[in-house]
Amino acid sequence: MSKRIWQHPEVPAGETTVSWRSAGQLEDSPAFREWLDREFPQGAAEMADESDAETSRRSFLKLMGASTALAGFGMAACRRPETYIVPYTKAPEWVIPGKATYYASSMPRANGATPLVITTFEGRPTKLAPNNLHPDAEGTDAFAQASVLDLYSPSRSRQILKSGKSAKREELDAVIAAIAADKAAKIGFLFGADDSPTRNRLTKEISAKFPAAKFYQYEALTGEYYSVLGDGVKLVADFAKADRILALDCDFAGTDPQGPVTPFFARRKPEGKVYDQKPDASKMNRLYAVEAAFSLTGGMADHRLRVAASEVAAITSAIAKELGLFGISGAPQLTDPKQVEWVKATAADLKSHSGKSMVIVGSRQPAVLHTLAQKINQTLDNIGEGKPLLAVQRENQGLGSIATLKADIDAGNIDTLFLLTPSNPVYDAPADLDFAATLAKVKTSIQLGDRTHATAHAATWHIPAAHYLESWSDARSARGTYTVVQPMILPLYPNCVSELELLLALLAENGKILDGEGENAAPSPAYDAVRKTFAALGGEGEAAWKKLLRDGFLAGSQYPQATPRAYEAFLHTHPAAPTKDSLEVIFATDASVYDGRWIDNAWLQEAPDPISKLTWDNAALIAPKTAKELGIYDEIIATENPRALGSPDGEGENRKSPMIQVTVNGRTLEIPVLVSFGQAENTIIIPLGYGQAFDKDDALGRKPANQSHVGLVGINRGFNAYPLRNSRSAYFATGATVKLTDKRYPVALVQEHNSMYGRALAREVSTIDAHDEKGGFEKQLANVVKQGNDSHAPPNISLYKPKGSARWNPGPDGKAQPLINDPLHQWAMSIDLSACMGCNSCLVACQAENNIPVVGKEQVAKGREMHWIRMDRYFAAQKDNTFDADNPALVPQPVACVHCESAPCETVCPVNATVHTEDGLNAMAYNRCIGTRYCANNCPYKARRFNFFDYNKRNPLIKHNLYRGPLGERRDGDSEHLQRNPNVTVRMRGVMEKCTYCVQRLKDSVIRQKRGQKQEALVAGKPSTEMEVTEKTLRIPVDSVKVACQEACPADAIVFGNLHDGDQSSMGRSKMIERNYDLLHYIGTRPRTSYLARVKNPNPDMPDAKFIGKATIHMV
Amino acid sequence: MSTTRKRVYGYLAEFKSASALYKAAEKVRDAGFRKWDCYSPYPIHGLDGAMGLKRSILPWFVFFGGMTGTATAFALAYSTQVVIYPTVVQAKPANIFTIPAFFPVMFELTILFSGFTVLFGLLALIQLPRLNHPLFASRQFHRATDDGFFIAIEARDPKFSPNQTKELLAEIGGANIELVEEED
Amino acid sequence: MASSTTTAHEPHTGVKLPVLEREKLILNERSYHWITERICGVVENKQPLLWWLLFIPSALIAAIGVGGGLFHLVSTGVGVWGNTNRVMWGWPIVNFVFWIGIGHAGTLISAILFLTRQNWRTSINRAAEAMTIFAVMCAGIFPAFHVGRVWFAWFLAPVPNANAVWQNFKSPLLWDVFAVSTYFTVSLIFWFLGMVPDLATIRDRCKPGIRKFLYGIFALGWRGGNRQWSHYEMAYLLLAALSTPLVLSVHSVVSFDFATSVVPGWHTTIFPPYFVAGAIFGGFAMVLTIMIPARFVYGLQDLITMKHIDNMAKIILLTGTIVGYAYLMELFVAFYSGAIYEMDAFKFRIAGPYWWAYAAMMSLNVISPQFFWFKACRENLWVVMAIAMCVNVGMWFERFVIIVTTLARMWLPGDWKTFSPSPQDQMLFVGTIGMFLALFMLFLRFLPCINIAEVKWTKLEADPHFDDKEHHPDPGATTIAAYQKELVGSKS
Amino acid sequence: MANIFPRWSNFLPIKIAVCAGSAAAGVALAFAYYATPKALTVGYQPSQPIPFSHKIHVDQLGLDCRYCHSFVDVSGHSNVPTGNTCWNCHQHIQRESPKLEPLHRSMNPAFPGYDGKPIEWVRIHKSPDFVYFNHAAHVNRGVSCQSCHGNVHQMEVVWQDQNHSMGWCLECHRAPENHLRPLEEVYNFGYDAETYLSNNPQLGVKTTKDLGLKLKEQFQVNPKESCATCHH
Repeated sequence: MSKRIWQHPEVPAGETTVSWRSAGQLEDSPAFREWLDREFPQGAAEMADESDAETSRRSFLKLMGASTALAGFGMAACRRPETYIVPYTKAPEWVIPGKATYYASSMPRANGATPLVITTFEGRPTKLAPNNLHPDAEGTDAFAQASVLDLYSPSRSRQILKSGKSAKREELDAVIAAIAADKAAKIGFLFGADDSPTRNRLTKEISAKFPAAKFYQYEALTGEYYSVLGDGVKLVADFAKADRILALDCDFAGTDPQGPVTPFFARRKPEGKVYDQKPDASKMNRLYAVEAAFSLTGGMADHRLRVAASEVAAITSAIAKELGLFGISGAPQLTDPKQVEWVKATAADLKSHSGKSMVIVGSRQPAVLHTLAQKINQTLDNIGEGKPLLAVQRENQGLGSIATLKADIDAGNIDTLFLLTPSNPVYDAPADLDFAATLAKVKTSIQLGDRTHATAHAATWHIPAAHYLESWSDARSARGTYTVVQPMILPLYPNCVSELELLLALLAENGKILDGEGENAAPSPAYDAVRKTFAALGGEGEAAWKKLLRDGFLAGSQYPQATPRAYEAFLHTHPAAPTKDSLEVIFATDASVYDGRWIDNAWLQEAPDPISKLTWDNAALIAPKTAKELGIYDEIIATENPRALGSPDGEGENRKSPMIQVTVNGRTLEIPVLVSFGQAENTIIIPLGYGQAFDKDDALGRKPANQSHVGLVGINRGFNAYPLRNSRSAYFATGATVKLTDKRYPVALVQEHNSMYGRALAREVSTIDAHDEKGGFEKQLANVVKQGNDSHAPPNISLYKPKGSARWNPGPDGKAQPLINDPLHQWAMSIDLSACMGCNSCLVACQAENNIPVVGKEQVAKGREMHWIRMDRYFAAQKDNTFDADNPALVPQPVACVHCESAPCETVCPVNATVHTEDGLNAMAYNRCIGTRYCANNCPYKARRFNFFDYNKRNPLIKHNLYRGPLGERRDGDSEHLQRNPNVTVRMRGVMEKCTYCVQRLKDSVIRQKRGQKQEALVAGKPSTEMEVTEKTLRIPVDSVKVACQEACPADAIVFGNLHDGDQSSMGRSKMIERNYDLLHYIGTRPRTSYLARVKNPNPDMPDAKFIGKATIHMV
Repeated sequence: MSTTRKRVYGYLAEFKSASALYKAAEKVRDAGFRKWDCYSPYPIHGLDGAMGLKRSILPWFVFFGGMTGTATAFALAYSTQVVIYPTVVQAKPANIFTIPAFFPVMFELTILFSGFTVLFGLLALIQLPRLNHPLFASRQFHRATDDGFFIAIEARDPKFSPNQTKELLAEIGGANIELVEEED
Repeated sequence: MASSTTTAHEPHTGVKLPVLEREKLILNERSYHWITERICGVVENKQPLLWWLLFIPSALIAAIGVGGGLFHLVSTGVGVWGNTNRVMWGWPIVNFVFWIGIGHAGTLISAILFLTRQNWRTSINRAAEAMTIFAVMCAGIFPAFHVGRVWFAWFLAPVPNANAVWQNFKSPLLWDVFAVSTYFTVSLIFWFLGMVPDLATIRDRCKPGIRKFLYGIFALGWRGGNRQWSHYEMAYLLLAALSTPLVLSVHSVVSFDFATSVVPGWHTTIFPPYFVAGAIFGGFAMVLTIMIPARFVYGLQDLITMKHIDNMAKIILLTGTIVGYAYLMELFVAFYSGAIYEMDAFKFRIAGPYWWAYAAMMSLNVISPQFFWFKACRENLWVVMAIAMCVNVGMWFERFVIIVTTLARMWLPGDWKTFSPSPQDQMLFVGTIGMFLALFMLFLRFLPCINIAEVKWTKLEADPHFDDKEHHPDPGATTIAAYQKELVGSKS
Repeated sequence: MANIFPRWSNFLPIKIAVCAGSAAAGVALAFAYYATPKALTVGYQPSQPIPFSHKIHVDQLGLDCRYCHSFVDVSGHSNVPTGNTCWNCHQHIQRESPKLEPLHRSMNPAFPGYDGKPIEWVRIHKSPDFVYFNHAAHVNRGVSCQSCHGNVHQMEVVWQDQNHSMGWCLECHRAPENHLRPLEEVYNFGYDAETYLSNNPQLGVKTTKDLGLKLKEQFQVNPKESCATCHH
């Protein structure tokens, strides 16, 4: 063996030759350096202290992980540069380099915390998953999935601001100390709507210390809901118990949660949640939805009535009358005979299922609807223990609203205001409150937030907030289970303070804010505060506390039941029904930015709106017929740009929407407009939360404003509709007029075509017999596989047998073996369209798990988005629908790589970069790919994504940056890169990528299984040569591995598993039921991902029943 | 004639036309010469017969060259796709039944190898490139690529004799008969 | 041109039978030396102003379009082009197929016409072969650089490597690599071998100096001896015999890129013949496009006669009709398949967002050549030129229709999105046109653009007693300008 | 007209061809030898901040691999020992050795130059970022450390012993029997298959090759060759 000594002279004793170097430092990113400087000495010091394992385990800077990750963004490997392995000085408990560590925590939210399991790699939280042990587990929605990116967001607030200018910590400390010392201070606190037991406890302490303190609660889009039925009383839905659901403008599956939603979807599957029963329509629930524009919930509905938001009251009133109650006085009688018929049948169905039905109202609808719905539910005996609805008492009580806050400020009752709400009142409070002016009246306003938004600038002080993954806290989930919020990592930036830490500072003797890690590695004071709160609930002692930290929640700690305030009279000033001259504007909650708080979250911005498929912006939505009546339809549809020969119909980058001028409440807004199918006539939907800041690159040349409020993601995004809105019209406003302007605005739509074009892609059946040739439920089920082209396509016969060579590559028996021959695992997936509502949860989860880059609006518009899951959404209109021909069915269909056993992509790759694995995966070897893109052409599902640019190295959000090549701005060591999953290669430009079935998870589970059985054998004391190893022991346990999309799905619509498990696994059973079909079966690709046809469960007595569940059934 | 001693290459005689050349060639052939050649600006049909040349052996070279190409392609494809590292590609067999997929490459390599054989075989047979040749020193030979028709009989030929050969050339219609010498 | 009836001796019976006299391929009884002078004159004389006017802009466009375009592409990423995740192959592959199609006429004219003893080929084959070489060079740029990581393009070469991985011999793209590189190599050999005697001619006409030195090297010391001609002719025959199936295979293999896929509108067995016919069609059009002006500028009317142009026009008519048949057959098969995906694919071609491309393809490729049924059209050079240009453009649109339209509307409507070329796309395409023209100009400048030896041979074949005639009309010393004048005069 | 090329030029083409051919062959051979992982990586032996001797610790003192590389059978990564692993012993043993100064600097607060920063070991075995080699998957299935890292127990200064190229990986994945050991022997650098067989006659195996095959059968070792095994 020849040994060569390279590079290094012998190290003289007593002298080290190497200085501190890591990839991060090489790249010399300021963010990384700052983090390093701050974290490292502290971390080291803390590591020296063994006494507090609890706090120490989260603070380790995983040098190894971080530096490997930073070094790992290119795939090029030349002659080795010298690299270093930097181990810990003291090994932290539980951390195994290279293995993920999981913690139970939760994300505090207005409608109840989302329980989470958080994956951390060497101290970096990278991925969130639902905590399924939690009683209120309901998957994770896109917001929760994307929240981890906020932690690493480059635009995250990291400096203390005084009147919008950077200020020193000492100054702030002095201010806080002064407030803390002044017990007579007139302090106001504006909280968010989340329910935190520790915060509520501290609130009481603050009240005690500062008798003049006042407390308020504000979130822009929560409505009046929490005050109507009593202070802090709310109705929580238990969908498992509801056979019939009437959702009155209530998007409970999307942005307006009413309780854990997973059980709702379990009952959308006729074979039961895990496909273990015979299909039985009677076990399914039935959803009636009344809404203006399609929401995710409306898309799921069996019967959907489209009415303007203002008319929901009339419908509700009519339902109440049908049930023998008084309606709303002032509400007009229904005149449309179809609506009357619809209401009648609905009411009858609800009545016949009394005790098992529920009527839920959108939380932003006026109070009177909530009171009436509560009355209806009481009449139907739907409220109570063991009933579909339960009235509970939240702990957030005695909080004023923003209107009372304004009154108090105006009255001079507040000198100091702490703005702790996640909303942005200066931007999003109703326009008539003029909150900016109100805020200016307060002597000292201190805003805590993770973005430097309008309120942060308007307040005297802005304190950067610690992310919920960085701080100790607690929260209540939807039904009130006590749920812990634990930090995964120390705050990335100095001066980041959590809400509890700020409150504790006020309570402290010296008024000093102790943030993050305290002095001498003492834990944050919030830790003690949370422990104290918990001790009162779950008992003292380490054991209970450890259990809480392990499980993430305290079992049996639900909200107490409450008696909602009863109403007998229902008064309402009902506005006139909208007409084309007096339109209704609905200020919608946006699926990407919510109320505007996620404007700087690139994942959410790039995730298409589930209904409109618009990314990166908002746009006004209008029904086609209304558009025609207003004379703007042709403008919207005919987006032709005759100069661009390449794309004559204005698709892709050429799509420019016409802009309309909406005038309502005396204000106007210019906004691009899109056609929205199934929307109520004479309404305009405008999603809120956009238009927060502009710079010189704005497509419309709007005046640069508020540039410091957002980062690169949020700048120039969309149009701000908040100024149109006032307190009386917080949800919808009537009397709007619309004028077409001659401006056009480029919009980036992910999906341009809304119809299936007669192809039975996302299949649908109905549980009832509409007395046509399609027959009853059984017949329809049996014919699922024969819909569309598959009805007459001959069977696929292959000339070749998929076998290997007997001579060169024989199997164990010496004969030619099948090509896909792993006897242990054969992975497969099925996607249940009956449960899938088309939210973007899987899409964002996949992005988080698989290091999928964001590409920016221009690239999306061209059609270069990188999401491995494409959430197709089809509208299927029934031509003969006599009930409402303009109310099409909405069927979502997530499409990712379906891992065809006979994959067309593989055969065309000239370099063998994509081949099949023995366990049935269509593998993609990035490092072998040269980027001919032939595979993507030949993929019938168009599931492959190409890295047209170095999206990871060149920030796509800087204008033209991608096109500057080597001259463009690099972003190595960008803080966002810390989110990367170390087990997934970060792709460079020029390579193809696609869904891998989360192969990193599969490999990990398989290896874990092999390891585990060795441990077993050794424990048994046998020599290894006598160890019993069989297929059974090597095979991973049934359903023990979950892929990222499946894990995140709130609807359990995705099941994944091992085909060898047969009917033991949900996936195996799902493949055996009749609803199972292969997408594009006609081509004979034999995909491993199959789809389960959507089942609609219409009420045969409804006037529209025979048009339901027929999205594809009539296709030839 | 120069005064330096030079080896004689042979006689070069010009002929009026292709047909004259043809007739002359037959006579030179019949006179039993071996080392001689006809030079013309373009190939003249039948001159091979008139000179007594055999059909070119090149096709045989090319046949074997082409077969080598076929075999190379097959060996390359079969060994890599079936023997060394079979991959699972669109459920296509990785055994003898994969061969149809190899045909295009086998065909192309057959042609490629044949093409190279033609090129190098030809160069070998006609012994080119040879940049220096005594004939190039002739004052009239440049017309052989324009409109001249020549016969050159080499001195190396056993039948060559300085006088009789010259006479023969003159007799069969050769004009501008020139003694070509080798340089240096 | 009217053919006169003449008589020939029927050797056995002595009866005189009327036969049609073949139209002469070389007019005006030109002498060998005249031919030499005329063709070598193109290389030896000062280039006309037009040459410079064409060459300098072409070279600049090539440098900026190809040089600059590729630099930006490689340094930045394929994203500078218009390709998207839907239309993964856009302009680059359209241009590739377009150029490779053009590259077909050259070898085809040389090889197939040689094998079928079509002597009229001799006047045009050299230029057509050069066109092949340059078109294949232009074509090669696109697939080579459209890959995402061009620095790893060597993965396509079956060389042993430390990773122990190999290529996928089932991939049509790999077949393509072999086919196109073989085609280029064999065409180059064919072209070069064919040129050796002519290079010798130029060598022998040069004054000593660098020119003579260079021509001398490339002429390999050719002497024109019959012992060389004998092998040489065999070699040429063999190459022609090899090139004929090769030329058919190359475009067949290119068509396999599409035909072996599952994409509706691509997956049809008609593609190989249809592509080959299309390639010949487009190739001949390009030959005409180039040769008609060159013939005039360099005064080669006696060598490239109206007969040649007539023949080429007829081939264009034939292949254009085959292509038209293929277009219609595609539609029929799609309809007959009963599969909605197939039917829609063609529906979108005809009436979809790119209907104009389809309309252009149909009218330019199918309708415009039909004018060649009329002799008047075949004889009017303006019409011939116009139709040739139509076909050039039409064939580009054919590839655009096949590639872009199809990919923009595949199986799942959810991913449908059209494609727009980026300025870089357009720049590179224009750059390759510049490169092609610049190379062709250089070819005209430095290499014999007509096969001198073969033309002379053709002359002999056509008129065996030509040599024996005393008088040849033209000593070949007139300047081109004088000659042009003479021609104009003689015509009137 | 005269010859413009001298006579010697007639032999030039063949000379050029021969020279160019041999040069090309030479370059190809040199490239094949020197530009492969075998030549580029094997033998890489950088010096480390602390001249840690595996020979002393493993061979003489008999430490098990897993004392320091404690997660090799648990994690994909084989970890390098943390500072406190070293300090456990070296706060007592060889405490004053000047070679241990970096350790003191990292671990000993009483040391004058103490900064608490970890020791930076120079990485020797580096697989590219897109390769996911899993140590646990190998050592738990009978592949010894020795198979990939060589006789580390005899190295004063560790060098790379095997080339770790993909071809090299595949060799073993195609014929794992050549490297399989009973699980008890995985960390035993003194393992000798012959000796093992003579000590374990009950196995009924004669040759070492058969032992490998038996273990392959016994453990159901069935390594894969498809891409996703290592690249994801």
